[in-house]
Amino acid sequence: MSDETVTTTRMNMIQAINSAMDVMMERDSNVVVMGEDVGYFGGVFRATAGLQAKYGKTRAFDTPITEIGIIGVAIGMGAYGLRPVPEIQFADYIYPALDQLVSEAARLRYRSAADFIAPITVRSPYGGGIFGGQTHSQSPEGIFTHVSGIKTVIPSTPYDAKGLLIAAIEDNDPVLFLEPKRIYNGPFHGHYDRPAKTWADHPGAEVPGGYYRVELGKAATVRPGEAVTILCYGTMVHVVATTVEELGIDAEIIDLRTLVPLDIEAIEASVRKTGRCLIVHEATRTSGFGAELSALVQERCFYHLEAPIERVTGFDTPYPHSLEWAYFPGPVRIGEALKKILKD
Amino acid sequence: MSDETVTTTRMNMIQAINSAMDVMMERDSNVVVMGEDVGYFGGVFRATAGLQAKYGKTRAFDTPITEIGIIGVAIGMGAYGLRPVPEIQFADYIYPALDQLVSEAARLRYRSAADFIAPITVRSPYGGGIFGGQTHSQSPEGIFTHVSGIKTVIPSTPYDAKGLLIAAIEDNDPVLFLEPKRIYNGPFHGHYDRPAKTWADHPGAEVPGGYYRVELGKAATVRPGEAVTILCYGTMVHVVATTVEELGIDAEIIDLRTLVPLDIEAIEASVRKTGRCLIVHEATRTSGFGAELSALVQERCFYHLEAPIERVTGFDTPYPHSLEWAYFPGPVRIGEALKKILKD
Amino acid sequence: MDAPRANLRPLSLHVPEPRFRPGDTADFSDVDVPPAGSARRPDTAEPAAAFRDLAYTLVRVLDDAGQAVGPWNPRLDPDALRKMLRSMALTRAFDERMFRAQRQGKTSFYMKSTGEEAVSVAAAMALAADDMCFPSYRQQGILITRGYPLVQMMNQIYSNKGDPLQGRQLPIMYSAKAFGFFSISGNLATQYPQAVGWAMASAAKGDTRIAATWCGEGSTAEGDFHSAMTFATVYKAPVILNVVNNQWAISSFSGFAGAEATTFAARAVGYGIAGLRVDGNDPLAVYAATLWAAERARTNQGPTLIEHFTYRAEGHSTSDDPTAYRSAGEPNAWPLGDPIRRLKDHLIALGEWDEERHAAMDLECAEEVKRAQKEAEKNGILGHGLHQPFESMFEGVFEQIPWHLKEQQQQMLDEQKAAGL
Amino acid sequence: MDAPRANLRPLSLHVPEPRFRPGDTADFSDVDVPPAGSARRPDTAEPAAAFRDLAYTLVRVLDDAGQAVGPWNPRLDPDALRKMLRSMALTRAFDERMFRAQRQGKTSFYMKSTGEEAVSVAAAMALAADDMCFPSYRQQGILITRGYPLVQMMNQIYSNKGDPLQGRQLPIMYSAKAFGFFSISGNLATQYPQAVGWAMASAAKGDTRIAATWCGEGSTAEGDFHSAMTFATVYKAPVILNVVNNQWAISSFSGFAGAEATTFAARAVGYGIAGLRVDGNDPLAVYAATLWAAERARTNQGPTLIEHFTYRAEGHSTSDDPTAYRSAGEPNAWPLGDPIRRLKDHLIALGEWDEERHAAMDLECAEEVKRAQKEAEKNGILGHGLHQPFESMFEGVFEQIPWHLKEQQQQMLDEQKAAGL
Ligand SMILES: Cc1ncc(C[n+]2csc(CCOP(=O)(O)OP(=O)(O)O)c2C)c(N)n1
Ligand SMILES: Cc1ncc(C[n+]2csc(CCOP(=O)(O)OP(=O)(O)O)c2C)c(N)n1
Ligand SMILES: [Mg+2]
Ligand SMILES: [Mg+2]
Repeated sequence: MSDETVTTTRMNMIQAINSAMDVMMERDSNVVVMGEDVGYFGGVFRATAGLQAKYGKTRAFDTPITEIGIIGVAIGMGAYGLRPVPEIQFADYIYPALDQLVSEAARLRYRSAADFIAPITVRSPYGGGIFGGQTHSQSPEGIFTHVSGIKTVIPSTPYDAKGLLIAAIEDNDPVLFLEPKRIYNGPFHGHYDRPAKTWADHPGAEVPGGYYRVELGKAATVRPGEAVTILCYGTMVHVVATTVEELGIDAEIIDLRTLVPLDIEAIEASVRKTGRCLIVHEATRTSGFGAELSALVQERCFYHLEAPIERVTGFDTPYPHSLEWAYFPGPVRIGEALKKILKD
Repeated sequence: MSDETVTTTRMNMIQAINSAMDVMMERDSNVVVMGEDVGYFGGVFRATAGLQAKYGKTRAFDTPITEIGIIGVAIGMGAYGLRPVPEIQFADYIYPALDQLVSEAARLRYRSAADFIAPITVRSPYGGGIFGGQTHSQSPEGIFTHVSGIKTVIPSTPYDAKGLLIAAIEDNDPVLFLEPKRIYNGPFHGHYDRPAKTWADHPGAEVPGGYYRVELGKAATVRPGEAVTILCYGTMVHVVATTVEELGIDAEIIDLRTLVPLDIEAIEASVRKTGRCLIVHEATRTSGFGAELSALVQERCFYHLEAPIERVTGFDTPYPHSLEWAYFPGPVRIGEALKKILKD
Repeated sequence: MDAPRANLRPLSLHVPEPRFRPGDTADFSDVDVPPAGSARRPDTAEPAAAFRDLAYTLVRVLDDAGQAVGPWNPRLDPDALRKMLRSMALTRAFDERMFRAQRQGKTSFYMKSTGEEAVSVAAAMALAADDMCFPSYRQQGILITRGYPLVQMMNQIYSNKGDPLQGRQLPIMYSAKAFGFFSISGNLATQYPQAVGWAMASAAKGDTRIAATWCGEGSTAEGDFHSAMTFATVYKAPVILNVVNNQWAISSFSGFAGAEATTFAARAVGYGIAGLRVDGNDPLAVYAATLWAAERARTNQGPTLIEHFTYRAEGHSTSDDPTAYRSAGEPNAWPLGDPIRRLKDHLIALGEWDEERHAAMDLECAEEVKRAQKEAEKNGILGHGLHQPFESMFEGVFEQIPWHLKEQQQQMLDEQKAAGL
Repeated sequence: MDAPRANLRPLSLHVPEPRFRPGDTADFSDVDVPPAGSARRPDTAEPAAAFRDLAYTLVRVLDDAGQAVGPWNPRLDPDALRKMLRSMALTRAFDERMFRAQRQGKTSFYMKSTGEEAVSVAAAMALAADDMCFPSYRQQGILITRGYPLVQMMNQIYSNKGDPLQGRQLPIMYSAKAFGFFSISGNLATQYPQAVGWAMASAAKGDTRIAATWCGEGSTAEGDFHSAMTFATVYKAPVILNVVNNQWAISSFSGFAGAEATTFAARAVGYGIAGLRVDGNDPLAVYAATLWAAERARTNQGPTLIEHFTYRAEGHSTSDDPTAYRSAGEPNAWPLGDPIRRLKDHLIALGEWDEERHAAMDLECAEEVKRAQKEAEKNGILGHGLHQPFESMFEGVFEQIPWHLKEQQQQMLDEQKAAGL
């Protein structure tokens, strides 16, 4: 680690993400940020606040409201030699841009034999727990993990968010950087009826001021344990950690951080040790990324498994508004699943 | 079965699909077909041939080249009371319409509490094996199975194609009807270097002339067996059947036919019996529908499994042009996987 | 054969900037406002190519003295004018109350239409009751004009036991088929091609009903807008395509949707569609333009795009604070005035209204809203227990509940039990 | 207050229909073809709003007598004209040969640009060599004009060992960054916003290079087209947006893209963008229009949309038989003639060319193509073994091969071994 990373500050996740872009825009004049409301106003979640004032309108700018255009234009800018960091205001609004992401960004290197590349980092807040209803709550990561040629990254702490975002921006492949908006302001314990926590006393909120990287493709062991492996990411890391603590279970909690490419070694090593595995995500269940994790663990650790791998996920319905907390895979559902896994 | 279904004709899959639309347009004046080149010309694969001449331009028509528009307009027509059957010329071109499918068609019933529904059936040829390169070969079904509120149907014979398409058109929910274009003209054995087969002597090509349904959500047992369960759909049903026959393996081959809702009973019953399971699809591996199948089987048949569930799939690369046959999950790869599963 | 490159000046990128930011004094005196009555009114049988100029002016009926003038004057009778006025006033009262309800923590979200009431109310009056509307989230005035019960709107906003949408949708995302009001989507502009499809279906069936749709000027940038325009022009769909140009899209001014280069009505010209640019704060102009467009649609002349030139007088939603990005003085400096005020002045000028009746009406509207609120709150407010039954979450994803949703439903019920709920 | 509904006539749906179908005699005599030289040529510094009329005429330079006339005459010297002629002839010879190669089973697919050679060749000559082109699949003329080796094009078409794209792409989906030619996509119109983004980046960096992009008239219906136009107008991007209106989109005539209602150049008007409608079979008009648009772009005047009014003289691709849906006589009846023929006549009229030299040039082009083909076939043809190494399939998905692709690569190699390959 270089000198500039020595001083750390306490940041929430928004500040850490903002700092990542600030650091990269400072270091590399090819880095530009763009998206609906990201310029003057600094983003509806304030993630790009101050960047236009600091780097000018041609490096941090508002865009028309067309996600096709935001991604399509970013790809063109990337082909020119820039490193665009487009924001999609909510992950629920990424679908109009899907063709540009899937057919273009993800395949440009391959189809042109690296004649052209798409070094873009698409940032987007995702996930529920904020009473956002069907169109401000979705977790579409599973779809992108099915697409060859795109990396999918999801941080769970301010420290990781900054380091991963810097690594993503420096990456020469397209990266989808999904930000768990429920934990922008604090790690969520999963209890909707208890006071929210801030990042004030979380170790993951100590963030170096300057440049540092958290490498893509490496999971983090949030808590070592022997009884069961829990695979999770984003908001659910904190919900899982709370649940495990409350139930006093000696679980090994693995925060995947990058879904593609996945840290398969960390997963295998853990499941071989514990012999049990729970997968937790907020996205709808069927064909969610949990299915892939389950298949992989089963394929690679079959003879070590002592109980069926379980999945705790969002239900296969649109994200409901008023029943949000019945939908959300919270401590009760996770606890029930853990009990089942540990039963015998 | 009613009288009109008694006389059967030998049809290839295109003819069967055409017949399904013909029958439904005859029976229900609200059924309309639409899409790029589907009107006068009758579709680039000729699936809608003759329908405009028979039912007129307002019931079978060409559209502008905008998949957003094709699906968006179909949703509006459905809200009016029609039963639109839009065609997306190749499944590779469905991504521009994804938002209309995911955020609109799939959620309209739910979000409006059934005030409005989207009884549309989106037909689209999919899959490879025709030297179509990256953008005429993809199998995107996995993405749609992750979306709550949409059904995904894939036939493997002309008989099923017609009966399932009729059931899909009659369904009051949006259905994605993916047509395995490699087997439009004949069941593909998987050997690219041997002469192609036609539907001439396949029992599944005996198709009743009139109205009949193959219910959505019901799998078909293509071949009963004891040694291993093979889950597959579309083109792969025939490749699997050929391989199993060539290797002389007593496999139970299940043709899923509908991916959502899935015939879980048929799957469970079979795997409990055989204790082994192979999943085969052409789509890319990571987060493909095979992952969900693997997870489900593992969750529900864990204590019956004698070997790890295996997946044989397309590789996690864009569909390559010249190396198509190395990419395609053919008899060799399926055979290797079967040997592995049956090893001990 | 390359073009000469020597001495080429470097390119520069133009990034639009609104004229006023926080701290600036808003001054719209140079906004081009053609006099009321100055725009011509073509016959509805004329082809669109014959009146492209209407995309670059403003159809206005009410002049500064409160008189209705010119060829677009719809000559409504005073009762109709008073109904229009009351619907607008009721919409504003409703907005005020529900905004406050959100601030009081009774629900998660609200969006006002303050200053834009004419766009929805006057249009709704010009349409037939069974014409189908495909609105965005800022046309609550349509429902109110058509007499949809305020209590039902509030039940939806509260996501309570009485919510006709069963608590599934974000507040204000109404759906009311019986009132010709299509289910509102959170995704911008998706309703545009749907409206065109509905209109095409109506035409294909030989029906007489037409469709109308609305989106904001910011939303016109979406691909859905373009696909709708293309389908509409190709099939001459009987549809009215409204663009509500309220100058702002959250924090982005209309320049980011292309307003620096031309009008939004000009989009119509690009497709060979009839285009009108209308003073959106002039209820009579909105009414007349809508009626004209409806007549074109009903006589198979095809679609009309209407740009309503108006102003978003308040924040984008309860999540927004506009003083962070625009001059606080803008709403008052806006040159086209307030639509309610303008219609009121007109009625007074006609001798059909006065300040006292107006004050009484305002009070009546406030009371009506309050009564409805009381009624609605009996069914519960968001997050206070009086929600739809838990199991309803799994209903309506499909017409029939498939096995996997049944299993999940059971799991959820078990879980609620385990949690002691 | 509902509009009156009594006695309303039923609506009807208009579904476009081309004028000629198989069996009909094509007669284009009523197509409006303004005389060569009649369109005015505004100064490139004029704002787009000052010349909307140019979206509704045709910029033409070559008249029926082979003379170059009017304000758009680019006054090219004879050498340049001959280079232009030869590039078009070479493109046509290449198309002929490769079409035949596909029919001979040497590859899977091919697409000709017959009749539309001017659109790509003349434009390429008007651009600087380092301007970036974002083409559709029918602008092979750009590569040929810029001197990209024919052998490389053929290697790509054959997906052989020498294929610069390693056999990964469908034939004709070239990519050649060094020649300012962006990777062609199979998905229509996706290159449009990409071109705008490239141009915006160039402007943001103070570069002098501009971008140009092409799509068919059918493809203008895609949402990508609209997003590109919107970004282009908002940021005044230095980009030339070409719409190749060759009248057909596979089996659908231009009416399904909106041609019944207005021109495609009019789309530009809708966004306040400069729009030109050009005789696409007139190489000098295409050249002059492109040069003019390039000058606007390079002087920060922003984007220009050029509609090239032309005709797809052959089938859509090797998979298509146009006699199934259009009159066989259409290509010959097309009123704007053949671009090669027209430039040839012009050169002859100038006294700078003759039939013998033309015949010699044609022969030379055919020979050049034949030589290249021989060379390329040494590297193999599709499906005959001389492909890229199997393991290359897993390279280039990402910059580095991740573990799961390495595993799959190994699995594939094992499988090839098991299969005895
Ligand atoms: C597809 C999509 N992208 C982005 C958003 C986020 N968003 C919600 S409202 C809005 C601004 C819309 O502005 P405008 O169309 O002008 O309508 P107004 O709010 O002014 O009525 C944005 C960007 C969304 N809802 N859907
Ligand atoms: C997104 C998408 N939708 C559909 C297609 C299938 N398709 C390929 S070419 C074509 C017609 C395009 O016509 P046009 O834009 O006029 O170009 P032209 O072929 O005439 O040059 C269609 C529909 C596609 N490639 N991509
Ligand atoms: Mg707005
Ligand atoms: Mg065309």
